[in-house]
Amino acid sequence: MSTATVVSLPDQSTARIPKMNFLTKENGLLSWLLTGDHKRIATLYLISITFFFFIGGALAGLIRLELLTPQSDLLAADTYNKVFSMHGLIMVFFFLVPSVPATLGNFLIPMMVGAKDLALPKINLLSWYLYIVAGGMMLYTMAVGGVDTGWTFTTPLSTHYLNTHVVSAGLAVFVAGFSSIFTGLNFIVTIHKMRCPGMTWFRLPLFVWSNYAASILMVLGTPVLAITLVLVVLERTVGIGVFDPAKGGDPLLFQHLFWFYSHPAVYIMILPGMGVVSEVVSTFSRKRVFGYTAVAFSSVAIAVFGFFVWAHHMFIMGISNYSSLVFSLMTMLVAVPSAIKIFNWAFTLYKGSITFETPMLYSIGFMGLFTIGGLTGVFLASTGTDIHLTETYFVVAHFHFVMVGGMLMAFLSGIHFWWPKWTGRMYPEKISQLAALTTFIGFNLTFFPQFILGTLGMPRRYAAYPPEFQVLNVFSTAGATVLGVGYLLPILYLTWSLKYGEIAGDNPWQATGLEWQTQSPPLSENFPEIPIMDHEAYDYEWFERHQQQEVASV
Amino acid sequence: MNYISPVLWQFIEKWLTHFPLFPPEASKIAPEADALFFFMVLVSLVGLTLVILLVAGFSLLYHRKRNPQATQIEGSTLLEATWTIIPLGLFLIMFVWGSLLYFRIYTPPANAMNIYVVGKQWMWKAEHPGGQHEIDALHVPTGRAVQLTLISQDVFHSFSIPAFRVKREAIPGRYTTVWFEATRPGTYHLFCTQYCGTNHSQMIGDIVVMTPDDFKKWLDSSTSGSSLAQNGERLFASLSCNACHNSTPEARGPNLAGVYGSRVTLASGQSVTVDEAFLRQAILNPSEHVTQGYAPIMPTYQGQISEDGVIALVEYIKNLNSDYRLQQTLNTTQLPPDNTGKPAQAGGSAAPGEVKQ
Amino acid sequence: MAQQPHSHDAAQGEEHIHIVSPKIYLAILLALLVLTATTVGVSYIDMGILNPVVALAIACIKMMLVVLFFMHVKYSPKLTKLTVISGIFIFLGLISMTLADYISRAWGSW
Amino acid sequence: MTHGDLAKSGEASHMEHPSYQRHHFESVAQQFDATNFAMWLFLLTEIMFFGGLFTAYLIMRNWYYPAFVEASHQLSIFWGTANTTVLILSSFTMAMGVWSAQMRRKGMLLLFLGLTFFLGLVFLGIKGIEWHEKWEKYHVPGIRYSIQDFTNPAADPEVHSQYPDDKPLGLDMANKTEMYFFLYFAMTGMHALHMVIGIAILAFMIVRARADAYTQGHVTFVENFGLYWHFVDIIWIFLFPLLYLISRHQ
Repeated sequence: MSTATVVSLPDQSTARIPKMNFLTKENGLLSWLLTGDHKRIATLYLISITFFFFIGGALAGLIRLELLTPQSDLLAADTYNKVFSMHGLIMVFFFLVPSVPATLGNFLIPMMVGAKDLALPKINLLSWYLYIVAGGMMLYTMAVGGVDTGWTFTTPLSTHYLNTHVVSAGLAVFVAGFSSIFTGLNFIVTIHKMRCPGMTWFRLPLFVWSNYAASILMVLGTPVLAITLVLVVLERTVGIGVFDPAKGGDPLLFQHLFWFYSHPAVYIMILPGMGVVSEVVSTFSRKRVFGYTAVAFSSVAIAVFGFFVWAHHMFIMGISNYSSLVFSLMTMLVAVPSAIKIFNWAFTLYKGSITFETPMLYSIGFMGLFTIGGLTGVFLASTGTDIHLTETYFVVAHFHFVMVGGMLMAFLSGIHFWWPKWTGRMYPEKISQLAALTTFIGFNLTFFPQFILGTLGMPRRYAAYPPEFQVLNVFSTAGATVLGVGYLLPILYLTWSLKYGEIAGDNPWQATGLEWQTQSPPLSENFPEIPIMDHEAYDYEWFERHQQQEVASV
Repeated sequence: MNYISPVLWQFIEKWLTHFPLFPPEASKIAPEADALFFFMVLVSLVGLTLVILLVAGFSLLYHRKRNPQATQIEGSTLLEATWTIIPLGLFLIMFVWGSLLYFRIYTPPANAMNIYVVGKQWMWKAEHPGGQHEIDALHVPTGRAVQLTLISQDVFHSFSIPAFRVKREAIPGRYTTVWFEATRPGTYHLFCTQYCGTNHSQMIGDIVVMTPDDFKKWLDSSTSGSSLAQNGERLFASLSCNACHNSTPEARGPNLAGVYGSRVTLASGQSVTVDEAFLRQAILNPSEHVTQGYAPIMPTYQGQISEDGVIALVEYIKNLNSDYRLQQTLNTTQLPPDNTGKPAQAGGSAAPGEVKQ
Repeated sequence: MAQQPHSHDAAQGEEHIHIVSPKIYLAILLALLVLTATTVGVSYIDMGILNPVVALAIACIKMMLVVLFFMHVKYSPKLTKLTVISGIFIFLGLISMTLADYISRAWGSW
Repeated sequence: MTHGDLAKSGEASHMEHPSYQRHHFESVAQQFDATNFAMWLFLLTEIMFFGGLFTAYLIMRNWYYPAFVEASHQLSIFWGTANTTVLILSSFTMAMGVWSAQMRRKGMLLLFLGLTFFLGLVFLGIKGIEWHEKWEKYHVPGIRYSIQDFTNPAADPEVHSQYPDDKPLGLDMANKTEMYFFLYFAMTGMHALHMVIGIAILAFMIVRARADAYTQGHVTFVENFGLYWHFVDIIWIFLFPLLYLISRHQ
């Protein structure tokens, strides 16, 4: 190890993974399937969302391959429509929404607040089973022929003009929604009621704050999506006409109700990622997060404002101009807390002592890509420019910068950061840095050309497009292959590291969070005894004193 | 580069010379929209550069090798206030500027030439007032404000002309409008940008911008014999609308002459301005739009007239400026030869404030 | 107990369990029944636009009674009260901002 | 107070923890607090779940006011009032059930849970009568629907005698009455579904209460179920005026 690194691994020749830990406590499939342990459920979630990520990713690959040429030659138009619809549905509801909360959040929140488990372990397990049932329904939908509504289920298209499997897809999303409601509910209760002695609100790690904000959105937003999908399903099955203009219903009402959830949903996806970045940036600059309170409250501000911006998806759909005005203004306001976060992270680096391990690389990538994603969001929030840019590849590029460039980068950052805690072993550093770099380059090559395509006016969801757009699409597809490699690498070397990785020890990053003060992998009950929080969050001076004491006592 | 891959080289060269990186500006609004767009690009670039500089600069300056010991800093209210207020200010500028642009794009001027556009899976049908109709194409003159009145027959569609920087969704059951004034003759893309089913990507067409002279020639050469209003007139007669709307004193329906643009009081006591949307609703859902003083006896025409038919009727009623025209309809089953656009001067005879039930 | 209850909220846990006396329940029941009778009675009087307003106002009062007494919110910690209020707030946000769009569409289309 | 007692009695029988305290909680009070709070959060999601339906109802009622007025005249205020009374009574018995559990009175707990169960069934029965009437009169949208009663109100003498002011609706408006019944069935159906779930849980609770599960163990489950039951009551408190009452006059 060079001096310019924070990693402090125990002596590998004598190091052992603790015999008693949550992975080894019980054996057998049933002990996993009936577990109440939040860490085991997180592991189950990690495996399931990875599975769905690669299905969604394969579909994305198909989309990019089809768009290599202007004609719809590889896939017929209807197949292409199914492919992008399934890609959207799987990525949004089965990867992005549960990604950080249900895996990292599940694994870490009880430890971070110093509790033995989430408040409602059975509900937590139920949440995973609901996810699996929903995933099964989605796979069934795909197996019997798929659905081609797009992930937005736009009525009256989805209710009266398609004969694909809208009902099973809608019900799958409905069930998945309840899975995420239960996760969010569990987090809120745990954060309120299960904090250890001394753990005040302003000593909570920022990861907990951002997950708390996301949970509020899950609990209050998701049921509206649920009832909307119920109405869509009823409209298809028994002909309820609330969204059907022929019966006097209003398709715009569907848009209102759908986006009431689905816009907050993007904050559900990005907020936990922001929490990961706060943890990582602080740890690898050995410095308290700059303006802790501002970062904490900006998460809550995003959650609260995030509820009142939904109609910016409908600026050109014929909502009243006055409404456009209000929603545009609210959207501008919700952009500010994100800007605050970016600058606070940047200034966390100021006068730090920075090292660049893989999680840090991903997090820095996040900051750059999220800045672009956020700023291009302002283009779409301003009603005048939205008219030209909406429903084009500009939108596609914008949300992929936020979701893939932001959220996925943060997710990978978090996975690498807490991998030693989770498994007790380190991932291989060099190759993972290469993977981070590959992802970053591949991502930009894939999605940056789409901004230009969007400005040129190329509409989204097109199986065929005018030939003058081909060059940029070729760039994008080329980038996608690089990106694909960037995502395959981690799954390979992380699997490898399960057996061959170096033993990590309790706290390889010298981090201050409570989760790092226990063994890796942790005990089933997380801590030998309930910890007492006697220092602020990210208190590196406390940490150094604490370590010296330990050395002295040995 | 040439050594490495001649194919790649050719590819890039071809791209740089043949493929656009920015759409043409072919309407009056386009430069205005682009001004805001470039302002935003500029702000974004400055913001992004700032973030990159900060992150890269700090990364270099405070690398572990140079700065082994971090200095703990709590935060700085002043700095944080700065990066709250400056972005907020910039965003508010974009909000105001964007809203002004939005209102301009969605507020057609009074003298605009109106073209109806019907979207259906998967084609666009444009209907000019002169009766010319075209599929997946739209011919417009330069130098004249053109208003599009859009409606969809089935699902949501979206009428997008990137070169004009305008776009509007065509919604089932309701008229929406957008306008533009083309400036440069040429052929531009027309896209449907709202996903509308299997052949969504085939719902494209050409916007042909012509000089006013060429446009006039085109209009003359593509006329179908009767104007939109005349089609409406024929429909009006064949649906026996004139049985009630006949402007006689004992008529069971209100007089329609000159009603367009006037204000009428409904049976519910509400006062509304008669526009295309109102006329359409009054034909399809009459009992919600009964004029005060009339019995709600008009049957609904929902499901009996296509959107094209409704458009023809609306256009007919719009052009119905005096009783004279209405009487003509009553008296002749044969269409009067070319009397469209012949504005009757004595349009005042129709009492404003009344429309059909 | 092996440990003291830890967080601040939990520390109050035992204090804020409050058993409401059946007398109060009975009083609330009577009030609810009277209000039901009132709302039905009032609906027979034609008050124009006020009819829905009065009906919903009575419904709100009934809701408050149920929430405060049957559901013990009056005796519950601040957190529960806050939860109820935030639920009502978001619910009203959904309804009011959606309705605002529908109502303002009639104001003209610029 | 009870929970204090509970904790004490628990300690007496079980030196470390009462048997019903889950291992990851530090105290019974914390467990109660957490589950109670979780129940409240769940009720928040329920509010928003019904929120979508209420929004749709308000918008459609504004749009198609005459249709909604005349369609609502098809509902029986008598049955509606009866059902409201039944549900309020059941809320009261439920509250008393919680009280009995808190006071450790098994007999009363069983009595009140049983009464609540019974009243819940009565509510569903009355709802069934009303729905059946809709079926008979061809007012089940999408499946068995006719607008005849609205294009010609006089053909329905029973309702017409009550509301002599009802005028025949135009065909287009009469068609919109179906929208009212869509929402009527969606809202009351969703409410009834919650009742059915509640009644099932009540049955489960009665069985457990017979085995002293609450009078010896902890009452959290009863209290939380009480919250759910009262919430379902509140939904009805709003559905009743919205669907039955506010449209009596034009």
